[in-house]
Amino acid sequence: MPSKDWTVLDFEKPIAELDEQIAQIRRLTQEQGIDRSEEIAALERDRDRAIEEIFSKLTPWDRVLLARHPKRPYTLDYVRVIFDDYVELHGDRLYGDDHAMVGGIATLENRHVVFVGQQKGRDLKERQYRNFGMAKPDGYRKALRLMKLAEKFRRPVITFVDTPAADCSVDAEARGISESIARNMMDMSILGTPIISVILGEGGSGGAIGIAVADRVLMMENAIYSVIPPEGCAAILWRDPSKYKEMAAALRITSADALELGVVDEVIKEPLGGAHRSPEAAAQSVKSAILRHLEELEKIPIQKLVDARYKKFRSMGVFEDISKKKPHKEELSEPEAQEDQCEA
Amino acid sequence: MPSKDWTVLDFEKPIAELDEQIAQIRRLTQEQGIDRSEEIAALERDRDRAIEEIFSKLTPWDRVLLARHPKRPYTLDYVRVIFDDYVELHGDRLYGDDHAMVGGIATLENRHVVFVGQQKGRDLKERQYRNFGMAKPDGYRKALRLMKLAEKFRRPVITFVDTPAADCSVDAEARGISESIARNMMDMSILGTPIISVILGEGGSGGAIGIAVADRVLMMENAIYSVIPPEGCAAILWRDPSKYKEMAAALRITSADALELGVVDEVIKEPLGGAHRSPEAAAQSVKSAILRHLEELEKIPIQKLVDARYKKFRSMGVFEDISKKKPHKEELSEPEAQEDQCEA
Amino acid sequence: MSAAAWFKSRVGADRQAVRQSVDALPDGLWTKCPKCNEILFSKELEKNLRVCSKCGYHYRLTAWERIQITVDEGTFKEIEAGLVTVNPLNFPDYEAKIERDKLKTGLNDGMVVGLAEIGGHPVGLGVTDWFMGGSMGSVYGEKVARLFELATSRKLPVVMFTMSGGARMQEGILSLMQMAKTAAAVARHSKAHLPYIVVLTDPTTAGVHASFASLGDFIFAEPGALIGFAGARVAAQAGLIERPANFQTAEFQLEHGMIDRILPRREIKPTIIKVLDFCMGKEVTSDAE
Amino acid sequence: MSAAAWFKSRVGADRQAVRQSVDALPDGLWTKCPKCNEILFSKELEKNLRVCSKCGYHYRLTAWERIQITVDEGTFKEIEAGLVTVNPLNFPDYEAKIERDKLKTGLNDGMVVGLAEIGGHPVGLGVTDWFMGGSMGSVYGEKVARLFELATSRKLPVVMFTMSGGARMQEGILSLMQMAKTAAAVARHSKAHLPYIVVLTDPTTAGVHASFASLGDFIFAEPGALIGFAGARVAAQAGLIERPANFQTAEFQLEHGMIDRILPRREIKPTIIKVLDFCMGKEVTSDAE
Ligand SMILES: [Zn+2]
Ligand SMILES: [Zn+2]
Repeated sequence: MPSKDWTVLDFEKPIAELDEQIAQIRRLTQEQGIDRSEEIAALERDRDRAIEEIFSKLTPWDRVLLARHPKRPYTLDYVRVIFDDYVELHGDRLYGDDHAMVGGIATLENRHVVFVGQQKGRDLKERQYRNFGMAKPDGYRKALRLMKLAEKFRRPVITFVDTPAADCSVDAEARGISESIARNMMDMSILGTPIISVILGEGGSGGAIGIAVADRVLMMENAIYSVIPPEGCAAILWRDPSKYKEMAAALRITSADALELGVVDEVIKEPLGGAHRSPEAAAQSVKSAILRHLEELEKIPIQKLVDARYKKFRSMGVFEDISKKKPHKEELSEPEAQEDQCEA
Repeated sequence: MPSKDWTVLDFEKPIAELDEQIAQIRRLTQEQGIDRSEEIAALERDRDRAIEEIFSKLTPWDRVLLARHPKRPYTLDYVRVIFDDYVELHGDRLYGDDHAMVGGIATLENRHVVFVGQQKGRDLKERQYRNFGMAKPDGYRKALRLMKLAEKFRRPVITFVDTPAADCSVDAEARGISESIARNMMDMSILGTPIISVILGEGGSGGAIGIAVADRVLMMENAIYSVIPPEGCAAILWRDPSKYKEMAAALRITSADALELGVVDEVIKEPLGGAHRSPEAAAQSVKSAILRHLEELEKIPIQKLVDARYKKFRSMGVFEDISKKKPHKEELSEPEAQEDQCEA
Repeated sequence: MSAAAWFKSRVGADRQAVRQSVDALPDGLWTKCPKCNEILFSKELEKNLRVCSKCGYHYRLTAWERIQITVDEGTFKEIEAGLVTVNPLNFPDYEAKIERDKLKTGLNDGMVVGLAEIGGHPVGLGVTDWFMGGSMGSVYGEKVARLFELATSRKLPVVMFTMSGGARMQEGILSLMQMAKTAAAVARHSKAHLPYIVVLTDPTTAGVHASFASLGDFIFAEPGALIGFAGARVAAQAGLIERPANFQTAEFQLEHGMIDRILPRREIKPTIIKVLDFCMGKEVTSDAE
Repeated sequence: MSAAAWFKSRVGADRQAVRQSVDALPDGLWTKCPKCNEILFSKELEKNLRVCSKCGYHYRLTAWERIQITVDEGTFKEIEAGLVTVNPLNFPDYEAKIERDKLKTGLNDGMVVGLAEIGGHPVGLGVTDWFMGGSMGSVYGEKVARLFELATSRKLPVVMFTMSGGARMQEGILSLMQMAKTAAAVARHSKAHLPYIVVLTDPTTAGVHASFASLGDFIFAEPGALIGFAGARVAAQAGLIERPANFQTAEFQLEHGMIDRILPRREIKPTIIKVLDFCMGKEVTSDAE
C-alpha cells in the first residue's frame, strides 16, 4: 500500500507508511529467512496507535471520505461473507434490470431471507455498469418486487444501502424516479415481514430511504446518512461549493449524529482503521448484528411489528407544539414562540 | 352516402344507392317545397327490406368487415352517449400514457363507475395517435391501475373492447406486453368489484381478453371475437392468405358463434344495417344492457361474485375425459379414444 | 384560522401589498404578466384566480388564497397551527430565515392543514405556502402525518396541494425522514379505502415529489408547473444538459404516465368534486360482503 | 405413466429412434450440432442433458425427458392423463393432425401434468411436449387449471416448464379463453401464498407467454430460448423488420426485466431446489400473526 496510491486518503498516509514498512520487513524475512517478528510486532503496535490517534480526531468530512473510500467493501463484498446460497434475481417485470440495485434470495445461518441493496463498481468499467450505485426507477421497482416475494413467503428482508443518490437523469425522471421511491417507502411501511436495513457506505438521500424503511436501521461506523451531499448543499444554500467541509459538519451526517437524532437504531463498529482494512471482519460484525436483531424481530407478531415500524418513523423529527403549552384556541391569530424543544 | 365512397362496403352498395335516392328526394323537397313524403316512405321501406335481405345472408367474413367498418362507432362514441361526467384519467404511473387505451371515472345513471376501453382513430392522424387501437403494455397497465381504483372504492368496472390485437412491436415486447396481458387477466379474475365487458367491434385475441375477464361479457351483433385474425390464420395455418374468407368461417368468430361456444353471455342487437347506421341507438342498447346486468351483479356479495367469475372462465373449453368412462388406472398406457364431446 | 380572518389580518394585508409591489406596475392597478408581458388589470387577474387571461400563466398562490378558491365558503378550520419549527441541528442562520418567512407569510411553517368541505364533502385539506422554498422539515412532515391520521380516524378523504423545493436541508437527515413518515401515513389512510387527491402546483420537486405528492389515488397538476425529482439546482450540479424542452413540467409528467390530468385552475375544484362524488358518493355497487 | 415406463414403451422407443434419424449421422453413434455443426458422440450428448458441449446449444426435450432430468427418481405420477382433445369447431384437418401428433409423441395432448418430488419437496409439475406446435387448446388449458387447483388444495408449489407456439388456432376462441382460465387458476394458487416457478424453454410465445408463463413468482429461462408475445410468423405478418439481434430471446427478456435468471440446463434443478427451500423450507420468520 504505497503512500502515492490514490486509494489512500490524506489522513491515512501515516498509516500507509507504517503498513509499507511492515510489509517490507515481512518481504525481507521471507527472502532472507531472518526472524524479525518482534520488530514487526512493535511496528504494528505503532501503527495501531497511529490509527487510533487519527481516528479519534476524524472530522465529519473525513467520514464522508471514508464512506466513499475507493477500497471500501461494497454491497456484494458483504453478501459473499454474510449469506450462503445466494441466488440473484433480476428485473422489475416492467421495464428492465437495473445493475445499480441487486437482490435475490439467500440463506443466513438457518434462515431464508430476501436481500436487496445498491451496488457500486470497483473499476471504471464496473462503475459505469453499476451506474455508480445510482439506481433508476427500475431498480427501486425490482427491490419492491423482491420485498413482496419476501412478504408472500414470510421471509425477512435485509437491505444494504450504499448510494450517492438515486439517478436523476432524464430517463429516470421519465420513468418516475419520484414515484418509485415514494411507492417503496409506502409499501415498505406496511410490508408484512421483518425488515433490517444496513447503511454500509453512502446513505444518499431519497436514494437511500427508498430501501431503508425498516424495523431496524443499522449504520456502519464510518458510513454517512444525509439529505443531500455536503458539496451540493454548500453550492445551493451558501452558493459556495468550497464550503463542503463546514457543510458536512452542519448537516450532521455521521453515524454518531444519526444515532443521536434517532434515525438509526445501532451503529456497527468497524475494524480498526475502517471497514476497508478488514472487509471480512466488517462483514462478520454486520452479520452478527443482523442475526441479533432478526432474533428479536422474529418474536414479534407481524401486526405488532408493522405498527411498531410505523411508530418508529412517525416519531422522527423535532419541533415544538405551542398549543400544548396553553389552552387550545380554535383560531390562534399570532402564535407566541417558545424555545424549548420537544420531540414528537 | 354515394356508392363510390370507400366507407361503403360492397354488400352495402344497394343500401347506399337507396339512401342516396332518399336523400336526393329530401333535398328536392326542401328546395322545391313539394311534399314527396309518401314516395320517401316507400323508398325507406324498400331500403329496410333490402337491408334485412342482405343482413340475413351475411357471411362470417362480412361480419369481419362490419366489425372493422370505417364508420363503425368507436369506444369514445359510445362513452359520450352512455356515461355522464366522464373524467378521463391518464397514465400507468410507470412509463407512459397509452392513447390506444382510454379510461376514467364516470357516472352511469345514478351509479359511479370506472370505464376503460380501447380506442381506434377515425382519420389517419388519429389512427396513428391511437396506434390503430393496439395498446402497448402501458395501456394494459393503465387499465389495471384504473380497475384497482374501482376495487378500492367499490365501484363497478365497464370495459369496451375494440382492438385488432395488442401491439407487438419491439418496444411493446421490451416492456413486457405478454406480462401486462397475463397480469391483467390474473388480477381481473380476483378483482373485488363487478366487471362488465362489451365487445364493440374487433375482439382481437390477447389484446381483447386482456381487458375482458368479466362477470358479464356482452358482444355487439356484428362484432367479432377471435384468437387470431382470419388473414393471419390463413397465412400461418394454410400458408395461403387468400383463404381468409374460409378461415373466417372456420374460426367461428361471429357473435352467434361466441354465444353458442359459451364465451359471451349476451349478444346486443344492433340497429338495422349495423351500429354505424345509427350510433346513438346502438349506444342506447349497450347502455340498457349494461344497466340490466349491473342491477343483477350488484345483488351478489363480492366473494360470491368473484367465485362465479372464476367458475365462468374455468368452465370454458371443450374436451373429453376418457378416465371418467371407465375405472381410473394410475398408468394408462395407450388411451382409447372416444368420440362424444363433453363440456367441462 | 379562517381564510377570511387571514385576509383581514395585518400579515394578510401586508402579503397582498408585498405581492403588488412585486408584480404590479407603479399605479398598482395594473400587473405585467411575467410570461407573456401582457399588462393585466389587477382586479381582473384576481377574478381570474390569478391566471393570465392572455397566455394562461398560473401565478403562484399563497396557502390562504388557495384555500379560499378551493373550499366551500367558510368551511375551513385550521388544525395543528401550534406546531412550530425549531433548529434541531443548530444549523447556521436557520432561525433567522424562519423568522423572516414567518413575517413574510404569517405562517409558522409552509404547510397549512385543516378540515374543510369541498362540494359538500368533508375532507382533510393540506396546502403549501412558499415558506423556506416550500421545503419540508419536521413541522411540515408532522402536519402532513397528523392530517392523514385524523382523516383516517374520521374516514375522510385527503386533498393536498403541493408546492415545494424538497426536503429542508437545515434539518438534515430529519427532513429526509419526513419522506418516510408522510409515505407511511398515506399507506394507512389508503388501506382504509379512503381517497387521496393530489394537485401538484408550481413547483413540486425533490423530497416532496418523491414522497406523499406521488402517492395520490388521483394526481392532477396545474399547467406548466415544474414537477420532478431533481430540484433545478441539484440537476444543474448533476450536469444534466441534454433535456427535452418540456423536461420536468406537468406536461412531461403527463406524457410519461405520472399524472392523471392537467387541470387549468378554474377546473380544479369542479374536478375534485367529481372525484369525491366518485369515491364517497352514496350510491354503492354492493352492500354485501 | 412414469418416465421409465414411457422410455420402455413402444412410442418412447420410436420417439428416440425418430430423433436419432433427425439429429444423428448415419452410423447413429454421432450427432451433428445444428448450431455449431460440431460432431457430438450421441451418448455424451445424452449425458450432457442434450446440451452441445461445444457451443452450449440446448436441444429441445420431450416432456418425458424433461420429467426424467427434473424430478427425484421415480416420484412422478401423471394426473389427468384421460383428458383428450376433440374438435369443437369442426375445424378442417384438426383430427388428422391430432392423430399424427398422438402417434409421434405418445401423448393425448401437449401438456403433461402430475405430482412429483424435487429435492424432496412435493410439487405439482407441468411440462410441455411439441404437440401441435406446443399449442394451448382446451385440454392443455384444462390440465394447467386442474394442476393449479390440485396444488392449491394440497398446498403444493407448482413448477412449470413451458414450450409453446401459442393458443391453438383450431379451437378458435376457446383457445383464447384458456389464457384467462389458466391466469385465473394461478391467481387463486398465488393468493394461498404458494410458490409458482416457471422455466421458459425454447420456444415460449404468444398465448402461453401472455398467460400463465409470465405469472411465476420466479421465472427462469434456458439460454437462447425464443421467448415473446408475437409468434415468429405473426411478427412477420405485422411487418416487424427492425429488431435488435437478440430480439425475443431469453437474453432479451432478461435485459428487459422480464425474467429472473437464465439457467443452463444443468443448473435448473439445483436452482429450483434452492427456490423451493426458500419458499417451503421449515425455518419461518415468525410463527405469530
Ligand atoms: Zn401571460
Ligand atoms: Zn453446438
